Formats: sequence, structure tokens, C-alpha cells
Amino acid sequence: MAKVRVEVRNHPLARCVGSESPTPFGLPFFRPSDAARVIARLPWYRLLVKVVVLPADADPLTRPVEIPETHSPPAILDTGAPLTCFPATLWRQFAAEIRWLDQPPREDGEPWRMTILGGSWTYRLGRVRLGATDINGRWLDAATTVAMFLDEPPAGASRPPRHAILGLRTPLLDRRRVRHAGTTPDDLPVWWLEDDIP
Amino acid sequence: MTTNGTHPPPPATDAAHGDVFLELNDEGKAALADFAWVGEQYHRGAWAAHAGEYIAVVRRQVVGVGGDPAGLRERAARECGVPPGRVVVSYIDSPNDL
Amino acid sequence: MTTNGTHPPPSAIPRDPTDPPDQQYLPDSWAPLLADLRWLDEQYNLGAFEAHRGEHVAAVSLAVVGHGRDLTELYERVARELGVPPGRVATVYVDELLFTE
Amino acid sequence: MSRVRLRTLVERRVGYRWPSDRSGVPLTIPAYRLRTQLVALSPDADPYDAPPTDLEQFRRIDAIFDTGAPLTVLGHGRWRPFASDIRWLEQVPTPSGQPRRLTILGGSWTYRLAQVRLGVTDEQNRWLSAVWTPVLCLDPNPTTDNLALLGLRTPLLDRRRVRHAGTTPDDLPVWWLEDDAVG
Repeated sequence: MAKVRVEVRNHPLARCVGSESPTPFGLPFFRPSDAARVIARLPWYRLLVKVVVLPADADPLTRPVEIPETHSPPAILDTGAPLTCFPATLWRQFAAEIRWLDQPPREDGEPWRMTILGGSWTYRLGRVRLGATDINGRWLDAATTVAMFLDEPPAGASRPPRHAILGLRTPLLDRRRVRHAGTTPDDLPVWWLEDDIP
Repeated sequence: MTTNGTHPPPPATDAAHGDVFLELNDEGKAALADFAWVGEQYHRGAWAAHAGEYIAVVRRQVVGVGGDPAGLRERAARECGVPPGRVVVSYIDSPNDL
Repeated sequence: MTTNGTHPPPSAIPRDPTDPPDQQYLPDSWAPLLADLRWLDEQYNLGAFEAHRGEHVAAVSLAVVGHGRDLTELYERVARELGVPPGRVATVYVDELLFTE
Repeated sequence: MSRVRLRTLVERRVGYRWPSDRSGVPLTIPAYRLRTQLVALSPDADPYDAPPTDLEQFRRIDAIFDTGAPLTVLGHGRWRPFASDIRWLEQVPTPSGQPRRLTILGGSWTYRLAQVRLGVTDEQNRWLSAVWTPVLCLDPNPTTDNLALLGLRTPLLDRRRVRHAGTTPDDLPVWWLEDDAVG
């Protein structure tokens, strides 16, 4: 069963509140029953998968011996995102490996846009061959994924995502499972992305 | 992951469970080790001052900080005498990024 | 199941034989509501609710019975009109578009 | 071991063409969302019991299953129906004295931190027992009033796995949220 360890990264939100705790991470609050009003913290996490972009014409069983950092961005494992998405700062580094797809023009001639709550960005659709690795060099075989490649927004426009987003519709998740396997001794959750073996 | 930033070899039981490991060359291993080090230091809060920026790391040294990841990578590669793909450039989440 | 209102509400939901032996289930009294929720999802995937982007669509007995942006108001309106408890009204939220048409 | 099936809803089909294709007929990629049916229980309900059978209450939450959201987030229109069952948490004041805000890419919204007892059900009446889950309850705002995300940090995901188990005959992906039996 092939698997990769998913990097769990604390989210820095609310780290700015004084020095009342040695832990810089987590949303501070008071427990309802705590008369001493000791500040408790609610840590936030993100799941990051180190995806690896391979040449489009690579043999399906290719296992790289070296992974250029330009071609292996950590991507947020995001079941809330229908499609995989790369901001321009990332995809420009592996642009040669993207096979672009045309989208039917919109009736109003405007470019296609992706919208998330307050933000909206133009994009192009393309295909890219993605595998996944982890800090121990484990490997999940690559598969071709359709993704949205965001354009660099004009000055003053809302800021696009900084990280790549590994969305729901990627063959990297097909017949696989995202598994929470307890916590490390320093209380970080352990997550795996792995083949689903019944 | 040990506290000094090194990584023990994967336990044999992992292979026994069918894990697939890459056979990376030395450069590949070094880049992965730097990537892991960035994550470890992140959890210690070492990059708090750079929230909202990118950091460039080579051989467990921060060799650049800035808002332009491509420029940062090129500069770091030139100054360190390594290929651009050897430089770990990592975005440090800020409290304003969900 | 795509025809509005032609099926009697189920009194129980058949168990999936592949479920684990110690699987927990809701009581069968939820069966009519869950049938409506399932029907709403089927209709959603057929594109039946495109006109209601950004709204909740309500169903009772496999028929659409209302829609609106305010979920509480929708529950109360449909419950009043049909004489059912608000909790019996099945709803699905029709997400705002992620990609501009 | 217990499990629930996640719902797969087709949000839209994204049209595309191969650049070399002169036929003019676009292909489409379905863009799915995973949703789940949460049930908010009152704080004094039996922790191991199923939700009430009388359906007098309307405490269901049709939420996006979103590992990309660090915490569960509910817009005002979503938490208002069961406000009396919410356990509010007192937050530490910010240095500026301003209310805390949740910032997602282009938008920023004020919120209150809370705990809600959330269970999960599915359309085959399966049930995962309710657990206290931290929730960001957003203040009223037309942009977010109908937002409902089940985020990563909930005990509902502890020692569990999200599993893609192939596709249905009509080509919809099948996803489960289930106890991790692997150990």
C-alpha cells in the first residue's frame, strides 16, 4: 500500500496576542468554567501534500531521483475545492509541463473567473502530471490532473491564494483515503494520504 | 523527525507495509531535508517575523526573504551557487490568510 | 426517483448489507425526511435548481415546496403552509457559483 | 466501526476543448462538492444517543466537507436556527480592542467562537455520534449568511478517514467518512 505523510502545519492565526503562552499558535479563549481565566488556545491546522510535477510525457511509472523545488510545491489538501488550483507564482516555474486546454469563450467575451467568497480571479484550464512525496521520500504514483492556473491579478485586485490547492477532483485521490492516525508526542495530528486497501 | 532537524531513515516496518520510497540522489535528499527543516522551524514559530512573505532556504540557512518568490529563488541560487530548483522557497502563512 | 410526489413516503430505510456490524443508525422516524433529502440531492445533480443559486430549496414528500435565502424564514413559512413541523422540511443549499458562467 | 456516506453534488460542469480539436464540441469536467448532513444536538442530550425522533426541532446543517478550512465555519443564517444550543466561548480581547475577524482571501468577517455538539448523518440514516466541535459563528453579513463548512479541526475526524471508494453507475464519486479500522 503506497502512502505519503501529509504535513500538518499550524495556522498562525491569532499568534499576535501578547506572550501569555509559550505556544505561538492557536486562537486564544477562556474556558467557560475557569474562574482563574487561564488563556486556552485552539490550534488550527492545514494539511499540506508535497505534490510533484512530472513531465507530461513521462512514463506513468516514473519515480524521480531528484525533485526540483520549482516542481514540488506543497498543496493544501482541500476537499472543499472542486478542482486543483495553482497561483501564477507557482505554475510559472513549471509552465513547460502544462498542457493547456481551451475553454469555450464566454458570451460576453470576458475571461473565465474563479470566485471564492470575497475574491475572484481569472484562470486558464490545463492538465498537469502530479505525483506526491513527503519528507521521508515516500511516493504516490503520478496521475494527470486537470487544474486551474490562476493569472496574476492586476494591482489592487484581491490577493490570490499563495499555496497550491489540491482539490477534490484529482486522480491522486482516486481509490485513496485521507486518514487521521492519532497525534505525535508534541500533540500534532498525524495524517496520511494512502491507497485504499479494503 | 528528531529535534535537531535531521530525519531518521524510515523504519523498516514502513517498507514491510508496502510504502514506496523514492531513490533520490544526494541533491534530491538535500532538498527534501531542507524542506523538512522549514516545516520543523515553522512549528517552533521561527518564521513568525516573516509572516506574509516567502523565505528561501539552502542547507538549513535562510538565504533570502521577500514578496517575490521567483526573484528570491533566482537570487538565492546565484548567491549559493546551486540550481534554482535546489532552493526551498516557502510561503509563511500570515494571520490574514485562512 | 425523479417524479414529484408519486411515491409514498418510506416508513423505513433499508440497511446496507455492507455496513459494519456495529454501525449506528437514526431511528426509522427519520425515513421520510431522509428520502426527501436524497431526492433533493438527485434533483440538484440534474441541474434542477440552477435558478436558485444562493438560495435554500425546500422539499416535502418529494416535491419542491419553497425556496429562499433565509433558512429560518423558509422553514417557518413551509411548515406553516403545509402544517408540518419545521424539522420535517428537507432543504438543500444551492451554492453560489465558484466559476463565472 | 461506524461510517457515513458523504454526499456528492455536482456544482457545475466546466467546459473545455483540446486546442487541436476543430469539431467545436466542448467536453466537460464535472466540478463536485462533498457535502454532509450535520445535526446539532442540545448540550444536555445523551452523548451516545441518536438525535430526537420527533423532528420538532430543525437543527440540521447542510455543510461542505472541507479539509481546506482549518475550523468549522457557520454563517449567521446557519447557526441562528439552533442558537439556544450553542455554547459560547469568551475570547481574549485583541490588542487593538477590535472584534476578531476571519479573513478568507478577499473578504473579512467578524465572528464569535463557540462550541456545538455536532453529529453526522447520511441519506441511508447512518449516524456518527455527536461530539463538541469548535465553530466560528459569523456575525450577520449577506455574503456569508449561508456559509457552512465542516472544517478540519473537529473530533468528528479524529481517528477517522475520508475514503474515495470508486464511482456509482452514473459516474458520481463515492466518498465515505468512517472510523479508522486500520489502527
